[in-house]
Amino acid sequence: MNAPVRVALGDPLINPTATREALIRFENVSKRFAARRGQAEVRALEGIDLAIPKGAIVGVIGRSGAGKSTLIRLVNGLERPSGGAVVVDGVDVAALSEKGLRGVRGAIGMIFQHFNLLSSRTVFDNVGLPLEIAGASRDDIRRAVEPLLELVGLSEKRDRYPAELSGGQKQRVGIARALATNPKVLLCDEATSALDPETTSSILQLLKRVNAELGVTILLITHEMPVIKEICDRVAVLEGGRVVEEGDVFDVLTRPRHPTTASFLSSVTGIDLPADVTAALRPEAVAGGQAVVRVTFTGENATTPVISRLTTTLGIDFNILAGRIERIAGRPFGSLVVSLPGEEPGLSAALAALSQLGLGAEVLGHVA
Amino acid sequence: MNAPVRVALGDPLINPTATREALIRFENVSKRFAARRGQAEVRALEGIDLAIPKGAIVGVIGRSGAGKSTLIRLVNGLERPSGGAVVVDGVDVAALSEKGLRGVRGAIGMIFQHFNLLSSRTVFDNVGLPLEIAGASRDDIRRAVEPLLELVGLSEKRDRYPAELSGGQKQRVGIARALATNPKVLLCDEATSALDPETTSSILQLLKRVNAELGVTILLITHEMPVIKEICDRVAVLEGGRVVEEGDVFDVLTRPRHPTTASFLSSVTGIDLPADVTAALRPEAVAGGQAVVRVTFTGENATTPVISRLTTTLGIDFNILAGRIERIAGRPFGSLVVSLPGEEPGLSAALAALSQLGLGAEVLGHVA
Amino acid sequence: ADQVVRIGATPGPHAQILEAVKPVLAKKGIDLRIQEFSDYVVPNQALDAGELDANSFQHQPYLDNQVKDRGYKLVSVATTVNFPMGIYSKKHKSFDQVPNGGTVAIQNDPTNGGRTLLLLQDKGVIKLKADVGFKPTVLDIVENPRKLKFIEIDAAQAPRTLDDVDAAAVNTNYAEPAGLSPQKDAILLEEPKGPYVNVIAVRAADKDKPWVKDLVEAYRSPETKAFIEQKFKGAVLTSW
Amino acid sequence: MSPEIIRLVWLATLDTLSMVAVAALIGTAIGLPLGVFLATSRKGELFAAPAVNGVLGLVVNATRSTPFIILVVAIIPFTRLIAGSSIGTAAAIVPLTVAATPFIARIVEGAIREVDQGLVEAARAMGASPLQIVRKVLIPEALPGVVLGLTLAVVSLIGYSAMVGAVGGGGLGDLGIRYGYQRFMPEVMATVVVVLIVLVQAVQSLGDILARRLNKRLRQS
Amino acid sequence: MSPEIIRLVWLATLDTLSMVAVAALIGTAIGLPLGVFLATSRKGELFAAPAVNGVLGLVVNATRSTPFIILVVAIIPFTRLIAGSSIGTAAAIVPLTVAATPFIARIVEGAIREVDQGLVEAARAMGASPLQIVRKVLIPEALPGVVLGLTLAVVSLIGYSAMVGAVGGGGLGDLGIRYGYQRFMPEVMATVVVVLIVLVQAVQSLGDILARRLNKRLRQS
Ligand SMILES: Nc1ncnc2c1ncn2[C@@H]1O[C@H](COP(=O)(O)OP(=O)(O)OP(=O)(O)O)[C@@H](O)[C@H]1O
Ligand SMILES: Nc1ncnc2c1ncn2[C@@H]1O[C@H](COP(=O)(O)OP(=O)(O)OP(=O)(O)O)[C@@H](O)[C@H]1O
Ligand SMILES: [Mg+2]
Ligand SMILES: [Mg+2]
Repeated sequence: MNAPVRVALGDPLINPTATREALIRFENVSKRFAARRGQAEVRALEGIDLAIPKGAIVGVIGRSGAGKSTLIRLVNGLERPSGGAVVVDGVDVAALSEKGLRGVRGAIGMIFQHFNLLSSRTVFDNVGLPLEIAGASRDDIRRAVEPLLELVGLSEKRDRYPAELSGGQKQRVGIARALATNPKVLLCDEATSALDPETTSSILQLLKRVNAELGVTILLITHEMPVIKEICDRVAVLEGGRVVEEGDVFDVLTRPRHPTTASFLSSVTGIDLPADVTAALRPEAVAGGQAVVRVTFTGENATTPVISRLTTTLGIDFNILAGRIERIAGRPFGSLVVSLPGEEPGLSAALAALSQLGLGAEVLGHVA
Repeated sequence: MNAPVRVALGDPLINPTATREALIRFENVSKRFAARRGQAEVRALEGIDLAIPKGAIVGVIGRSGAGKSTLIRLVNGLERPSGGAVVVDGVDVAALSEKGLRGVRGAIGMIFQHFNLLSSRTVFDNVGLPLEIAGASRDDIRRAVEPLLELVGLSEKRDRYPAELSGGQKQRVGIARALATNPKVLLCDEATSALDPETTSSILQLLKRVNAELGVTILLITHEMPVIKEICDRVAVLEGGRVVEEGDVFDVLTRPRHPTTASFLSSVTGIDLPADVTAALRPEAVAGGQAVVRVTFTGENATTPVISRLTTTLGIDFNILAGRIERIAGRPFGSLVVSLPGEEPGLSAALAALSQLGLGAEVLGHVA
Repeated sequence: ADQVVRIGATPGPHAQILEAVKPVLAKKGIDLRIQEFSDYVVPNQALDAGELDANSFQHQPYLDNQVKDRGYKLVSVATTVNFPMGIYSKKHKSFDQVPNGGTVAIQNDPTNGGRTLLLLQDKGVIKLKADVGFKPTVLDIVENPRKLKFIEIDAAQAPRTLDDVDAAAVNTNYAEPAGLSPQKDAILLEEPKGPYVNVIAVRAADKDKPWVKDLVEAYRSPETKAFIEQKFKGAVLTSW
Repeated sequence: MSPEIIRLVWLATLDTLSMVAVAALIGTAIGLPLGVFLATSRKGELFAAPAVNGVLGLVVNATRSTPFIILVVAIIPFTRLIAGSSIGTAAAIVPLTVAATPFIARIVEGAIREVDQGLVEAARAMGASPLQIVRKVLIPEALPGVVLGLTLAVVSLIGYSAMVGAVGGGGLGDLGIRYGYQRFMPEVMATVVVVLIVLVQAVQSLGDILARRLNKRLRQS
Repeated sequence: MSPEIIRLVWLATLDTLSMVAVAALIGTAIGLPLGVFLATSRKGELFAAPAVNGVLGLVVNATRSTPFIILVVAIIPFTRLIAGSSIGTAAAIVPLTVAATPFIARIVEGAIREVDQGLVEAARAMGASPLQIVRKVLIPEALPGVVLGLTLAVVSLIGYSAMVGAVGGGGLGDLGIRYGYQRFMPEVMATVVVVLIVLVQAVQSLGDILARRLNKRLRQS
């Protein structure tokens, strides 16, 4: 383990050959907001142990109020932990003075949940602010800001003030601003929450690119599962101030161990049954009726023509009611809710065949 | 057409037997923000014709900056149109004085994109504000606010100030506040954008309930297609200040006529191909390879066991690569990207069979 | 070039008279620069500090006291004019009619206020501590048989308070423009002699300079006297 | 220092306190609504009445531009009407109040202008009347700023109150000027100045603490 | 009115303008940083230096609590040092500036405190130094409030400048007091007051317009 010694956030960070050692490490971190007249203390974070590998894109998900924003704000010292250490590139930022933090912060870009744009500055000047702070020349600022505005689609709004922008436009200004200084670390607090799917997707491509090309490590809070799916390598799930699950995106998303994760996933994997089907479901088999079965693809076998094979092998008609199959971290994953003849022994045979193919199969009920 | 006469927004609105006449109607509405030193005029809305039926839940989608917030702000007169009429319950609000608007506004709840919570009031007092304004007694306020806080999961934060809340908690306060007076119309500007899927879903259930039980008409801006899918009856698509598409949710989502809609839908219908498949795609058939075909289910036939039937009929192995089938407004809809043997004449036969079954079928390319 | 003499004065007659002196002195090749101060302390301080060459706004007792208190090296070189202090009333024909417990406005600056108290002592209305000198304060009153209430106000404000008090002490320079005639309207009037003749003060070191003689001569010139008589119509008495 | 002087200082302190307190109270009672109105009555605003706004602005400016002593004289008839006399401590409160009111109004105006327009919009969307917006949104949200501004006004009033000696107002400032300054009793001047500093320090600290208490916008970690 | 009076009024106007302008400029040059420091140097804040903050606060309060005339006299040696003389218009600028500075400082302090803490956080997150935060965030964001506050200060200064007659400062207020008040020439008083009102009205309008121009937070529809 690195001793928490002050090390410049310099070139080593963008070394693409660097092994996946932790660039940011939370060590038993807790954060409490002090009690206030008549109001109890708030334990926003408790015993957080988390490592963000260098060059990775790590997502943090969790319910509203789980402590996500607080967690991310610890990284650049906007919030000081009540206990534990937050080690960034070998330095315990919690132990640094405000002055000491300045150097570290210069290499960390942050996108705020509430944008925090300066109302007195135009779009251009807002994006240029971190560069001004870093001491860049007027020309350098222009050279850096204009392509960024182009990228986030705000060239036209260059000289507008924040009060004249729509919500999503403000958010894009915040994104451009965070990227302006080519930071080594990017902290994104709901960076795309105000954006439409198309703009979101283009922003995510942008983040992917800065990650791939410049080796920027990204810590990303979101409540949109598609965002996690799309760009994260790893994901941590926060619940009531604790990390309840953490790991490779594919593993966590395909085999959630914690109910929160599972419930979040329902929105992405289509595990929820359509309401009209649910309403018709009966627990017992119905003579001449159909069984409703959820077939789960866990990546390995999604490339084999499962459904066709079952049909040919067992001669069973499958009807796809709902479901989704998609790529998560490059591997196909998903589930289908199908109906098939519900009478035995056909049903049992079908289920056996499915599990033999390595598929999950779960009878949800029966319909007439 | 109703003449724009001042009519109280009273009981008639909650009459569940009312026919679906338009409660809110935009008639050739335009909105321009005046030019400013060196900055051109902004044409935020142009020639908007749109009707919001009484008791409906209507969604508005569109890119960031398309004019959604401006549109919704016209309904309660926060923004005055530059041209045209905005008729709410028979009254042209654009023609009303600020004073005249007050009565109309009392019956319209609004959830703001940026929350607009009073920093000097606790959560409880923020939610109670519209009731105070309506002149409710202290007791009535408590009776109305407490269950609402319970519903949005903020009972614990009752006496906290907004500065002590997380982003999603603030948004939930805004939601509770908008519902506090049992409004007849609810305007939601990205009401769930800061919420996790679970909380979003519970808020949507809540909106659905007030709509079903109290007949509240809801005009809802969102960029999250699942939200539209989940609760809207109708949807309008804004693009560059114009309504480019409008209609029944199912129709618009399943047969988008405008590219913006189509591109938004890609996120919900999984029309996008996985990147690894795309990379391997070739335009020409590959000997011994597979064809990649997108099969589109448009609702009517999603209940027939299409894939199995094809397999049995043609003896072709289908491999599902990706895709999604789900219920939109109660009807199954979606598309699957499948691979099947790419050699002729088998491929043509399969395509013919698919279209005979009423399915869309489109060859995307070939893989080895 | 002409010699410049900087002289300080308080606004009102002192300054107005100096304006009449200015052309007379100009004929002697002296440019008189008048500096007005709406304050009684600063003119001496500025004179002592060399920022003025002379001042003309105070009477001898006040000067003596300032010299004693603050160690200024200032002397008077000539007496100038006298503004007899009067007590006026809009409610009473004579001071005897002022009821017991009545209110009397007096000036809140030590010179004028003290002077009024001394006037009242002279007229047997009150009795002051022995040895109070020229600037007694209301605190120095030892006997006040008529239980008069003294309200201290700005000297210039005095004529404006006549509606509110039983009697008010008004310097003649403020009485005249306010339409009060010392001779006709005053219910008590200071004897025109007394120590309260104003003086021209200069630094002790300068007292024999030729310009001092010129200044005094110009001040006491017939032109000046004519101006005073015509302008102040008896409210300002010359001492020469 | 003689007990007599101590008594004088004590009485003067009471005078100052009462004059300043009354003038501040009445000045706030009038200046607060006036300031709110000035802040909200321009074209297109809450109480849009540009003409009235212009006239009131002129009156406020006129009052503010008139030197205090001239103001004192100019309003003597009014003072007499209100206080029954134009001289004395009670009477001095009238010009002090007249001077304090437009000052407070301008300060309140500034604080109200800082309130986030989004909050006004939210209240408008709830159907709030302009008065409700003022009472429930503008004033509570501007309160920390208003309190700091009132602190500034009270401290200025303490300074102004030194000038009411002209009409026999009394008070610490007047005492300091008459005894300490004109009669050259440095120990009186020093005492007065110390008492004034203590007073001002107390007012300022109180204002600061209150403003901080009322400010709920700060994240307190 | 005699041409002489008109000339006097004209000269007095120039005196007032020059005194107020210089005092406001220097007062702002010192008061602005002082106010920023007062607003940001409490415990846990940007320039955290509670002790210095306390001392400076005390100095500011002391200056603000001393009656102007006593202040004028108390700083005469200092005035002489700076202006070469303790009397006259140039000299009067010194006490005016000394009185204006703490006033401006308090006003700036109030405006700075209103700046959204989220913006300060954003700048901190960019690695901005406290000075950069002041220059690039606090001052620009507080500018509309600061401008309104400075307007208030300038108008107050015009009022204060009437008191510098004590040291022969001259100017409109002094002219009004000397001629109008002490020499009972109401027409001079009236002229002076009219000129003062015009002046104040001009300053206030300018301040209002500037503050509105600088305020980019308003949705202008
Ligand atoms: N006050 C204003 N002055 C000038 N332009 C404005 C103003 N308000 C909004 N606009 C512009 O009008 C357009 C529509 O804005 P609007 O807020 O309605 O967008 P939106 O569809 O709600 O976007 P988002 O999804 O990002 O919130 C945008 O281009 C915006 O920049
Ligand atoms: N300054 C504060 N004082 C007291 N409690 C606070 C403060 N800031 C945050 N909290 C509380 O700490 C908890 C965590 O807040 P945080 O902002 O980290 O949540 P979050 O996970 O970002 O939620 P969201 O998704 O809604 O933004 C919440 O319960 C919140 O109410
Ligand atoms: Mg958050
Ligand atoms: Mg919007």
